[in-house]
Order: sequence, then C-alpha cells, then structure tokens
Amino acid sequence: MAELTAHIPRDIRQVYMAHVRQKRLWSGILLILFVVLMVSGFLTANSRNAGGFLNGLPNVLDFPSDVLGEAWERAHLLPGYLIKYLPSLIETVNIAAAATLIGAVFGIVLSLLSTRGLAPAGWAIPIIRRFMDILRAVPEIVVALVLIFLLGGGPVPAMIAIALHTMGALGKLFSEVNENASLKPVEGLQSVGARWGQRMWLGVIPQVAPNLLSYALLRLEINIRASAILGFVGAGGIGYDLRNTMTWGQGKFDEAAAIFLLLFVTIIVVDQISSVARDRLTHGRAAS
Amino acid sequence: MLTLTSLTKSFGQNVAVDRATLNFDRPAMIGIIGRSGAGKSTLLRMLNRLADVTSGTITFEGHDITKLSGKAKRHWQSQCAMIFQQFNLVPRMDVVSNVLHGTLNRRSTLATLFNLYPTADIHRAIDILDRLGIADHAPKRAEALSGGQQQRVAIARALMQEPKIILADEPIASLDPMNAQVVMQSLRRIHEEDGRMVIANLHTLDTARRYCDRVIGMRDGKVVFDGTPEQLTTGMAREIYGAGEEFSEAATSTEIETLEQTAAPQRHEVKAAV
Amino acid sequence: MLTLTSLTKSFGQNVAVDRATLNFDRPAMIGIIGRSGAGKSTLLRMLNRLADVTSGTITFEGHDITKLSGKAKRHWQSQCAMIFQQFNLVPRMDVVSNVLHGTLNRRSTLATLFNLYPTADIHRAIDILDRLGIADHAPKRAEALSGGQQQRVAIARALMQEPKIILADEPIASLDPMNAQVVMQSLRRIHEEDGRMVIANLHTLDTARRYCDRVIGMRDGKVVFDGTPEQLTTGMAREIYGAGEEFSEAATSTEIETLEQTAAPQRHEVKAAV
Amino acid sequence: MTAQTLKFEAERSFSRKRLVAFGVPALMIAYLTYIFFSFDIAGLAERASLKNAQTLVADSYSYKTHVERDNRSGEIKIAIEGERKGEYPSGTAPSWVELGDSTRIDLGGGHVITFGETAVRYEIPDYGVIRADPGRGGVNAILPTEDVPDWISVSKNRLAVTTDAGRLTVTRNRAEVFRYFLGWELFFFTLDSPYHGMPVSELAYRASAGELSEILNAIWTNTMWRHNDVAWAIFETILMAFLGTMGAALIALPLGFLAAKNFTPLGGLRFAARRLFDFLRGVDGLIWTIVLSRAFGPGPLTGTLAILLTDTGSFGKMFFEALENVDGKQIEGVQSTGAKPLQRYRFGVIPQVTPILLSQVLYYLESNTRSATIIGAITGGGIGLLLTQAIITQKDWEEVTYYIVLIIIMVMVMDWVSGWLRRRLIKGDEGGH
Amino acid sequence: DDVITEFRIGILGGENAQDRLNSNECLRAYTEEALGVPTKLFAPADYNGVIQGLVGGTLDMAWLGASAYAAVYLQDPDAVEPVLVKINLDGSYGYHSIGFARKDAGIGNLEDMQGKVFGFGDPNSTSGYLIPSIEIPQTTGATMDSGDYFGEVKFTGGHEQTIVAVNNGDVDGGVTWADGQGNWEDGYNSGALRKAVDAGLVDMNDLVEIWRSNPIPEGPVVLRTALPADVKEKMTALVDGLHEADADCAYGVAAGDSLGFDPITHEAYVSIVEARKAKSN
Ligand SMILES: Nc1ncnc2c1ncn2[C@@H]1O[C@H](COP(=O)(O)OP(=O)(O)OP(=O)(O)O)[C@@H](O)[C@H]1O
Ligand SMILES: Nc1ncnc2c1ncn2[C@@H]1O[C@H](COP(=O)(O)OP(=O)(O)OP(=O)(O)O)[C@@H](O)[C@H]1O
Ligand SMILES: [Mg+2]
Ligand SMILES: [Mg+2]
Repeated sequence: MAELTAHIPRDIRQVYMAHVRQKRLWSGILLILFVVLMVSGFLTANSRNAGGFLNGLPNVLDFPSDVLGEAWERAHLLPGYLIKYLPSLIETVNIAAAATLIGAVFGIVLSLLSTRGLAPAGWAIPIIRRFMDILRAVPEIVVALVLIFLLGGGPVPAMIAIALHTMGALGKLFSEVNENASLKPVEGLQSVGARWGQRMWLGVIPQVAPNLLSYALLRLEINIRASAILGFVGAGGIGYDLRNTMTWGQGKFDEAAAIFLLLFVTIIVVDQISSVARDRLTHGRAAS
Repeated sequence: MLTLTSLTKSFGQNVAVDRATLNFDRPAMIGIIGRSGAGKSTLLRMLNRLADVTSGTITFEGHDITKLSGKAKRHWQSQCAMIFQQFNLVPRMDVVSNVLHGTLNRRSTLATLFNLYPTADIHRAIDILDRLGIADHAPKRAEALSGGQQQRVAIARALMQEPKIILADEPIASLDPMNAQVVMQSLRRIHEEDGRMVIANLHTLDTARRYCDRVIGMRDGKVVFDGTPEQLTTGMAREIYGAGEEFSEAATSTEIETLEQTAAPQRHEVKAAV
Repeated sequence: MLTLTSLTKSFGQNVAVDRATLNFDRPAMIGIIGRSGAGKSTLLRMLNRLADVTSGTITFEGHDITKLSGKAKRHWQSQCAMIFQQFNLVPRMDVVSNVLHGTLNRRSTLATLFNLYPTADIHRAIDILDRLGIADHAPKRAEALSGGQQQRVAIARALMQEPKIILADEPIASLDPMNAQVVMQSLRRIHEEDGRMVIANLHTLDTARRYCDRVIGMRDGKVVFDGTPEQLTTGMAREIYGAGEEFSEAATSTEIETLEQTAAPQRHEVKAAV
Repeated sequence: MTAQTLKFEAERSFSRKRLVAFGVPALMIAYLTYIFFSFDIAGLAERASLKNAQTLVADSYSYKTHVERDNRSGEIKIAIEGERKGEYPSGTAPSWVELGDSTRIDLGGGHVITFGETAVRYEIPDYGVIRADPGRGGVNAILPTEDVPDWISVSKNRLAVTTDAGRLTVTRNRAEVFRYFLGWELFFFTLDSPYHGMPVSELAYRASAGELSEILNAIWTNTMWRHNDVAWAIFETILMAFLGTMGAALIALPLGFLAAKNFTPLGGLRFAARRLFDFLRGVDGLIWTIVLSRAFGPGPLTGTLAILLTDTGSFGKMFFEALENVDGKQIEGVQSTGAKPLQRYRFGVIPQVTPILLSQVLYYLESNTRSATIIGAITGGGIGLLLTQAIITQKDWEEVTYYIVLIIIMVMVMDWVSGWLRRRLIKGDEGGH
Repeated sequence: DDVITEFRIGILGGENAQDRLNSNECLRAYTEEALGVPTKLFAPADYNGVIQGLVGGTLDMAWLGASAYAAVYLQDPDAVEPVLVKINLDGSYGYHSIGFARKDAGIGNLEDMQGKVFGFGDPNSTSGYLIPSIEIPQTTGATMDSGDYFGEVKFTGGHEQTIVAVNNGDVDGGVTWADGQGNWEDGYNSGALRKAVDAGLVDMNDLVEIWRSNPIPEGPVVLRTALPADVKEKMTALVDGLHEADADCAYGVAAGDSLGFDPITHEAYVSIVEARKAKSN
C-alpha cells in the first residue's frame, strides 16, 4: 500500500505537468496570435487610412466642437428645429416599429416551421434555416438601396429591408426559444386531434410568448438605429435630414445638432424602456 | 368493436411492439401491465395514432384506422382520447381552456385561435370538472394545480372529447398514493357510468387487479397474458415482470393501505422494480 | 499564541459577536458550536480579516492583527487559511490550479496572472492532493467533483498556504454523512500530523465531541461555553442551542452510525433543528 | 361556489379573453393600416418601376456589347459594356460583327443591323425593315408601319428600338447597337489577356504546363472586375469588424468593473461609467464615423474606431451586468488566501465571466461584419463602399450581384467562424451552470 | 513640416468607386514618381468625405466641385488653395445645371412645375443644389421651401438618383449637370444625363429640358495649403502637363475629353462662396 501511494503521485505529477505544459503552450500561442493579429491589423488599418491614428488623435474634438459651437451660437433656434424635425423622427420610429411587427410575425411562423419536433414538414427545416441565414446575412442597406431603385425613395424600402432582416434574425432566435419549449402540451393537443395551427397557437406560443416578446423588444431597439441609418442613404426619416444638414457642414450644424439630439434621446428612451420591460418579461414572470 | 391484428412497431432494430393481436368486443375497463420498456406506451400511442404503425392493422367498428391521415386521422383522435403520465396540459392556460381543448377537432382553427368556444361547451366543461370534483379550480392556471388535480383536468379534457375510447398511459405513475386512488376511481366511474371503453397502462399489479375487468400483460413487446384479474396469479405476474423468486406483490404496489403496512423497508425494492 | 480580547462585531443595531474573549495557548483542534445566527461565521471571518472588527483586539504570537491592512493583512490571511461551507473554489479551473491559489500571496502578481507557478509548487500541490486521497482528480475541473471531493480540494488549498491556523466554517454542512466523515478525519489528521491549529465551526454536537480537543459554545454572539468535550453535558448543550426538554443529541447528528440506528422517524427532527 | 356561479364566471373570463384575442390583432392591424396610409403604400404600386426591375434582373446575369458609330466621322467603336477597358482594339471585332465599307451586325434570330455610308437599316423578322438616315435635319426614321409599336420610340432627333435580340438607338451624332449576352463579361480575363476566350481544357493544360501563376495573375489583376481590390475590400471590412470588436472588448472590460456595483463602491464613478456607455451606444456607429472622419480622414481606421466606440458602450453595459451577477463565494475563497486585488479579479472574477463575455464578443464579431459593410460605405473603405457606389451608379448590376454574393458569403463565414470559436473556447461549460 | 512622408489624393463621387480608383491610378503612379513618396487614392462615398478630409488635413489634393470648395473654404479658409481648373474642348471652363422633367407629364418649363415635386441632388453639389437653389427663385420669384412654389422639394442624394427619380416619376422635375454642348437627345456631350443614356437607364425622348442655369465655373483642383512649396509646385506642374504627357490618363482623371487644366485662383469662386453663405443658416 505504502509503495503504491509512493509512486502514484510521481505518475500523476508527470501527467499533470505535461497537461500544464500543453496548456501553457496553447495559451501562449493563442495570446501571441491574438496580439500579432491585433497589432498587425491595427498597423494595416492605420497605413491604409488617409490620416494616421497619432496625428488624428489631437484633432478628435475639432468636429464636435465645430458642431456644438454653431449649435450654441444659435441655441435659440433649437426648439424650432426640434418641432420641424419631429415628423421625420416619427417616420423613422414608424419604419422601425412596422418592420419589427411584420418581421416578428413572420419570424414566429418561420421559427415554428424550422424547429425540430414542431415543424409540420421535417424536410423543409434545413431549407428554411438556410433561407433565414441568408435573410440575416444581407445587410439592410443593400436591400434598401436596391429597393430604392425599384420603388423610389421613401419609407417603404427601408421598412421592407429592415423587416426582411428582422425576420431572419428573430426567426433564428425564436426557434432557439421554441427548442426549449416542452413538447408535452403539444402532444396532449395532438392526441385530441388538434390541427397544426391549433397545436402551435395553444401549445407552444403560450410557453414562449414572454421570451419572444422580449427578443422582439430588443430588436425594436436595434431597428430604430437601422432605420435612422437607412435614412442616410435616402430611405426617408430623420436619417435623411441628418445627412442633408450634416454634409452641408458649417452653416447647418445647428440643425444637425438638433436632429442628432432628437435621435439620441429617442434611442436612449426606447433603450431604457425596452430593457426594463424585458427584465420584467423574462425575470418577473418566471418568478410568479 | 376494437381489433388489433398482428400489430407491430419497430424503431430501427428495436421491436417495441411485436405482433400484438387483441380483440375487444365490448366497452370494458382494461389494464395493460408489464415492466418498463415492455411496449405499453407504444401500443397506446399507435391506437391514438400519435405513432405510426409499422405493420398489422387496427380496426374500430369495422373501419380500418391503421393508415388514416390528415382530417380522418384527427377525427379518429378526437374519438379516442388519451391521458398521459405527465398530464400534457398547457400549463400557462387556465383549467377550463385546457378542458375545452378537447373540442378542438370539432371547431374551426380560426375560432379556436380567438377563444371562440360556444357557451354550451364552456358550461359542459364546468359540469365535467364538477363531476370530477375540481370545478373550484376552474379559473386557475393548470400549472398552479397539484399533480392529482392536473390529471383530473386531463381526464376532463378527455371526457370533453366525448370519446368512444379513453386511453390512459400510466395515469397514476407521477402521483402520490392518495391522488392515484382518486384518479383511478374517476376512470372507473367514467367507465361504469358512461359505458366508455377505458384502456389504461398500469404500473402496478394491484391497481390493475382492483380496477380492471380484463388485464393484458406485455413483455418485450409481446402480449404474454390476456385474462381476468383472477387469472393473474403470482406465477403469471413473475413471468410478465421477468422477476425471480424475490418478487412480491407489494413491491409494485402503490395502494395506500399496502404502503402503510410495509412502510420503510420497502422503499428500496420499489425503486428496483420501477 | 492566539488571543481574542472583547472582540465585537455589529451590523448596525445587530450585534453578531458580542465581547468574545478567548485565549488559545497551543495548537489544538477547536470546535465552535451554536445555533444558526449565533455568530460563529462572523467570528471566523474576523479572525481571517475577511470582516473588519468593530471593537476589541485579536493578537497572534504577540502581534496585533486587529487593524492590519494592505500587504500586512494579506500576509496574515496567508497564514490563516479558511475553509468554507460552500467550498468557495473556482469551479471552472482545474483542481491543481485551485490548490495553487494557496500560494498567491507568496508569488508575484504578474506571474500568477498568467498561471505561471513554479514546478516545485505544482508538485507539492499534487502531493497534498495525494495525502487527501484525491490526486487522481488533479487535472479535472473543480466543478466536476463531488461535494466531499471539492471540500478536500479546499483543504488542500488551505494546506498549500502552509498556514499556522486553519479556520473552517461549517466544513461539512453541505456534505452527506459519508463525505462529512472523510473531511473531518482529514482535518483531524492535519492537526495531529502537522501540529497546526484548527478552528472549526460545527453544526452538530457529536462531531464536535468526536473530533475536537476543546469546544466553544456560542449563543446570540456571546461565548457561553468553553471547555473539553467531556464537560459538554446535555444540559449545557440545551443551553447553547436554546432548546427545551425535547432536545435530543441525535437531532443534530450527522454521524453515519447514529443515522442508521435511528433511521426514518428522525428525519423530520433533523430538519427542524437545522 | 356552485357550478352556476362558476359557469357565469367562466363565461365572463372567456369574454375577457376574446377581447384580448381580438384586441391585440386588431391593434396590430390598426397600426399597419395607419402605416399603410402614412407610407402611401397604395401609391407605391404606381411608383414601382417594373422596367427598372427588368433592367436590374437582366443586367445582373447578362452583359451587353456596344457597337457605336460616330455619324460624323464614320468611326466604329466596339466595347463591352461601352467601357474603355472593354474596348476591342480598332480593326478587330467579335464574330457577329462584320467590319467593312458597311458594317453588318448580326443580333441573331434573323435580326440584322447594317450601318451603311450614313444610313442605318434594321431588319426585324415579322415586322419589317426600319431605316434611318441621321443628318443635320434629324434622324429621318422610316418605319414599315403607320402606327408605332411601344417598343419603338421615335422623335425627330432620336430613334430607339428595343427588341429581344438587342437595342438600337440613332441620334444625329451617333448610332449605337447593344447586344446582350448571358453571363458576367470578362469575369476572368479581359480582352487584352492572352487567355481571353481560351477553352477551359486549354487553360487547364497550360496551367499544368507551368503557366498557373500567370493565369492566376491575369485573373487577379483583371481590370474590369478588379478581383484583387475586391479581395482587399473584403479584408478591410473584416479587419474593421475584428479590430473594432476586440479593441472594444479590451477597453470595456476594465470600464465594466468601474460600472459594477460590487466592484466600485464610488457611486459617482459608477454613474459616470454607465452614462458613458449609454452615450457611446446611443450615438450610433454611423455618427461616430462622421465625427471621426474629420480627425482621421477616410479609410478603415476611421471605421474601426467608430465600431470600437459604439461597441465599447454595448460591451460595457453587458460586462457590468455580468459582473454584477458574479458569485461572491469564489472571490471570497481567493481573497481568504491573502491574494492581492488583481489576483482576486483574475481568479475570482475572470473565470466566471469569461464564457459570458466571450460568447457576447464573438456574437458581436459576426454582427459587426455587417455593420462594417455599412460604415465602410460612409468612410470609404471596404466592400460596403464598392457596393453602395455600384448601386448608386445604377448600371453595374452584375457587380452589385457579385458584391452581394460576396457579402453574404463573408457574413455567413464569419457567423460560422464565431460559432465555431464559441464552441471551442467555451467548451465544457454546459456542466458549469 | 517641410517634408512629407506620403501623399493622399481624394476623389469625388459620380462614378463607381472602383472605376474612380481605376481611372486615377495613372495619376497616382505619376505622383509617386514625381514626389518620391508613397501615394494613395481615397474615394469616399460622398462630397462630405472629401471635404472632411481636406478640412482635417488628412487629404493633400482633390478635384472638387465649386460648392464643395466653398464648403471647405467656409469651414477653414486656410485649409486648401485652388490651383488648376479643367478646360473644356471649346476652351471654356464652365458647365450648366439643367432642369428636366418627363415629357409625358406635360411639363415644359418651370411654370408647369408649380405645386409639383422638385428634386435636388446632393446638398454639396454646385449644379445639383447650390446654383439652382439661388437661380430658380430668381425666375419663379418664390423660395425653394416645400409648399411655397413647388409642392415639395427633396434631395435625391446625387445626380444619378435625380435622373432615375425623374424618369420613374418619383419627382416631377429635377436638376443635374451637363456641359450643354452637343444634342439633347444624346444627353449632351458630357454630364450625368449622358452617362445615364449610355447606361441605357433613360431614353432622352422621354425627357425635356425645362431650365438651364448660367454657366457654372468648373470646380478647382486644390492642394492642402500646408504642403511644402516644392510639393505644391511639382503637383501643379504634373497635373497641368498631364494632358500633354499622357492624354489617356488625363481623360480618366478629368472624367472625359478636355483640353487639360489651367491655373486658377480663389477669386474665381468668390461668388460661389457668397452663394453658399447665403444658403447657410
Ligand atoms: N421514439 C422512440 N424511438 C426509439 N425507440 C423507442 C421510442 N419509443 C419507445 N422506444 C423503445 O420501444 C420500447 C418500448 O417502449 P415503451 O415506451 O412503449 O415501453 P413502456 O412499456 O411504455 O415502458 P415504460 O414503463 O418505461 O413507459 C423500448 O425499448 C423503448 O426504448
Ligand atoms: N453581512 C452581514 N450584514 C448584516 N448582518 C449580518 C451579516 N453577516 C451576518 N449577519 C448577522 O450576524 C448574525 C450572526 O451571523 P453568523 O453568520 O455569524 O451566524 P452563524 O452562527 O454562522 O449562523 P449559521 O449557522 O446560520 O451560519 C446574524 O444575526 C446575521 O443575520
Ligand atoms: Mg410508457
Ligand atoms: Mg455561518
């Protein structure tokens, strides 16, 4: 017995030391790789940029101070601008809300069709999943620009573009939620002869609704930004006004500042409301 | 009225139900016993058409229901209610809604999506709950109920279907002895008062003996016993459960009286047997 | 060597430890008992300086450690190892790394940040694990171990510190009787073989009696008993636990033998007492 | 309670439920109706341009070759997509164009266009011959029929004929024919490359005979499609996403500690850190791009910094939330050994939060690839710029298609890579929670 | 700073980014040769990118539109100095802002546009915004605010978008640039209309000209003021002599046929600067 215990640790020592050496080697390699990637990446980006990082750093505040300076000078005009651009802001929010609504509704359908165990046609699952991957992979701006060419400017191309992207993104998230739903109620409903729609609506949706709603809210937050950005490329809303005033430069910076303020406040407000609501949905309910 | 002919179900290599041939000519209360993996659940799931049949046929009142699909299959399911071990209710919905789900097959999808159940159905649902002694819980969420109460809700849902057959897959396995008794008595009463056929998978011999008119024993997918409770001797039971000499009736019991008599030392054996 | 003088800790209105005065003149194995909220944990946490002292002093080998801070405090902590009820290991790191955390105070910050420990330390860690009988688990993640094993890893981490004192805050409260015995025996062995002082908060009288040289009883923050296990009569115990006539030794027992003797009926009482 | 009162109650509860069941969709429909009118979706049908759609679709999978005559000098120019770099050397022509005193252009299917001395003749099967004689006084078009079909547009100074075989426009100065072909023109080799028009078997043979690098070089430096620039652009986009995301994570980690209640007792500091995160997040990446482009000018660094700033806000918020949820027991355990504060964080906190942080960072890496595409379109870097410019120019739809395909592949690959890394780096975590 | 380590040229929009880089590649090579420092081309997405680059000093040279030059000048008069201007084939150095509409909409002149939707291009464009926004009110006697004379006034984002928007009927009329030489049915000799016609996007038979501005001075080639004097000299000489040295390259850089570049000074743009000031708040 004594002999046995005497050489066991030696053995374990060797095994463990080998383990440690390997781990150190790997973490060393990973660390070096990461540092090399970061440094060389930074140097590449720096050299391919017009202005260098170090040269630019002292001037970082030039632009904001130009904008703020002008806005300050004509601060009395600010309330007027806020009112002037409110309709654009509403349009931006509407684009986001409508797109989120449409995207979420289709996202639910897509997710049910692509969740194993729930989908009525198993063979279609991989097809629908790839379809959602593609919807997610195309940046909204691409769809929006193409649609602007086809449908003309305005809110609709942006809405469609965001809705498509939302469909893909929410479809994937929703189907992950669905996967965790219990199949027992579904089987129970199946045993009474319920149709697919009834099984989903009564058996699955009540289980997953709080999570879906919470994800949809998060998406709304993201979509408001997206909708503002698309305005930038001509899809209407406040982004369009922001671009027109911002690119004019000196002389309209006060308007740009006002628009920016509107947009910023909206984003923060929606962000805060949605994060409180999401917290309630996912934690509050679960506890009760 | 219900005939199974050489009914077989295999999962790949594994034959879960092996050429089961059974005939039920009048509504009775039937218990199916057998140890875990014997194929009891699979048999019931084929009857309800939750699972497809590999070979063999099921006929009910002269109609072949083995290959039904779509609407016809759902119609059959509506006539052949199923009760599960885990109740399989919609936990977040209230009790009455869960019971009303029994009418889904009869109502249009759209109407049910908007909760448009006829008032008469709602009333009947409450009557059924009342009959099962849980009407007071009608407005509660299903998840707020105890196991025994949930199982009675499941029975109520089954009754709501006005089924010709009620299938029950180990309806009392998740329940404590007290609740188990209430649930089995409800099933028996339904059989006696409404004259419906009840087929229940049971876990324990004494339950089958006490409540059933006819007992079927399965082992490794095959029907190895089919007779009255009286014909079910301890020797027979040993064969069904594949147990040796140490087998004792009490080991599979969940009856309250039995439990209290044998108390503590029994617990280990119960586990071993389950 | 260790002296507490009128040691007090209050949380607002609530006085958790109330003028505790104790003197330990040689390394011994000391058990502290008392019911929940008596102030046992708070006392140990003050000793390790995880919690600050409200008033009174702690001196160790002539040095006042009551008000140490920064480096000196950390140095004291490294000499005075602590074992927790919930083990307080880093679950995602492997067992040896957890044990090596016992050397953190001695090694340079930079090296340890990158997990660079001297080979000698690693070998010693494995030796300690071997001594505690869990060397085989050395490369596993701490979270993959059972409770008893995790507690032995925690003891190994404490030993790695080469401490003069080992404090153990209910080291066996989360363990089953089998593991509890192994852990208590380890602590006792450490005391006997290495001559280290061990102070353990214990939950149950019989453990204290069986393993300790000296038992301290606390009630409502005050030291109400200080003596050998033999001096700890049932009447004394009743006073410490503030229990009435119904108090029985077995109610607080976790010993395996005791458990088997009294079996089932006891379980309820244990819960009530805990 | 009697069954009667229960029934009554159940009825009431069901009417309530119906109200909700109808109310929620009704609200949604009401909102969408409002959107329908406020976005003027009805008017959209009119505005939607089917012709544009056709142009777009046709152009995305086909290309056209221009044959153009200067009516004054009589000079003939043949160029793919009418671009200089696709021009045929003078005196040469594709097989369907016969140069000579009069130029005969065979559009296939019996459609033949002839450029005479001055006159232009277009034979259209089942219709007849269109003639035009452009000169000072106009194009002088003569059609075989009285009424003008809608695929012919004619005015005094301009004649345009669009058929399935191709297009002809004649103005006083120029006569121009477009013939459409399937495929992406000159995708691999430009006209001046010796490999242009070479069959695949021949190419394979040459490649095996040691010309592989020349062949690849010819493709790589293709002046029409500029594959090397496109590859750089993709690389720049990924670079922006990678640097921005990782840089933000590195900066947000220490800031996250500042914002977490359990690590920063100073309320003021915490408040400042949190508001900083809100601010960085609230000002979108796009705005940061504009703000930064004054100081750093156009290029990928500006895009990187914009992503970095926004994500520092997002990560900061997520990190401090994760930090506030850490389990104090592990920290206390490490602390009780006399560990220094930095060691406490390293062993008590970092192992707990790494899986959460890592998975969030990797998730962002993928989504930032998309953001980098958009940001690139503003600051002038990466595939985003190429794409938006190609769309805005509204003629190079085959390039648009090419870029879109590349972007989809890029995002999907990044999605896959980040998923793979997530699984590799956080493996074995399932047991930990 | 008397030595430079690299030279950065900004290129304005109007064409596919790739094509822009492509046609300026020869200029880049000549610059590298002349200055002996690495030279890079940048093609930001819009006017603003180049303007910011010049104001911030991260670009050394660009060929700007007149209005964009004014924007730079107004933000920082010392940032850049104009050195050269492109000379057209006829010796002039100007072009026009052309107002146009769809023929089938029954619009033939500005009067017909009353109450209709009018489209500008980019706010920083001289012909797409600045000049028409000053000269059209002189004709109509009303402001360019939405609802005053025109029913609505929008920015389409650029010349190409304006043409497509008018052709599609999204806006009833718009402005874009053209040299005003040659024939309408060809989309004139050069300009945005000509490019759209060449691309097959529009049929000039469907469009009519409804307005034309006074000649607008061609935008200047500018150099960053802070560049060392010898660099400025070399670059001015290089671009000035480009047409003689390499006509093909000059074609690419000038985006079409020209007689090359001639020297110019800030004085030529004073009126444009004033116009831009007038349009600012
Ligand atoms: N979906 C399935 N896929 C594969 N094999 C299955 C499936 N369902 C059941 N089986 C197998 O079929 C056999 C019979 O299972 P079944 O569930 O019918 O037994 P049981 O008698 O109900 O047992 P228990 O008392 O455990 O419920 C078992 O071997 C089981 O592993
Ligand atoms: N951090 C704290 N803040 C406020 N009160 C505390 C804190 N820690 C302990 N207390 C209080 O101090 C008293 C003594 O607690 P302590 O944890 O020391 O008791 P204990 O004897 O260890 O009990 P247990 O057996 O439950 O661990 C209790 O009343 C407790 O509520
Ligand atoms: Mg079963
Ligand atoms: Mg305690």
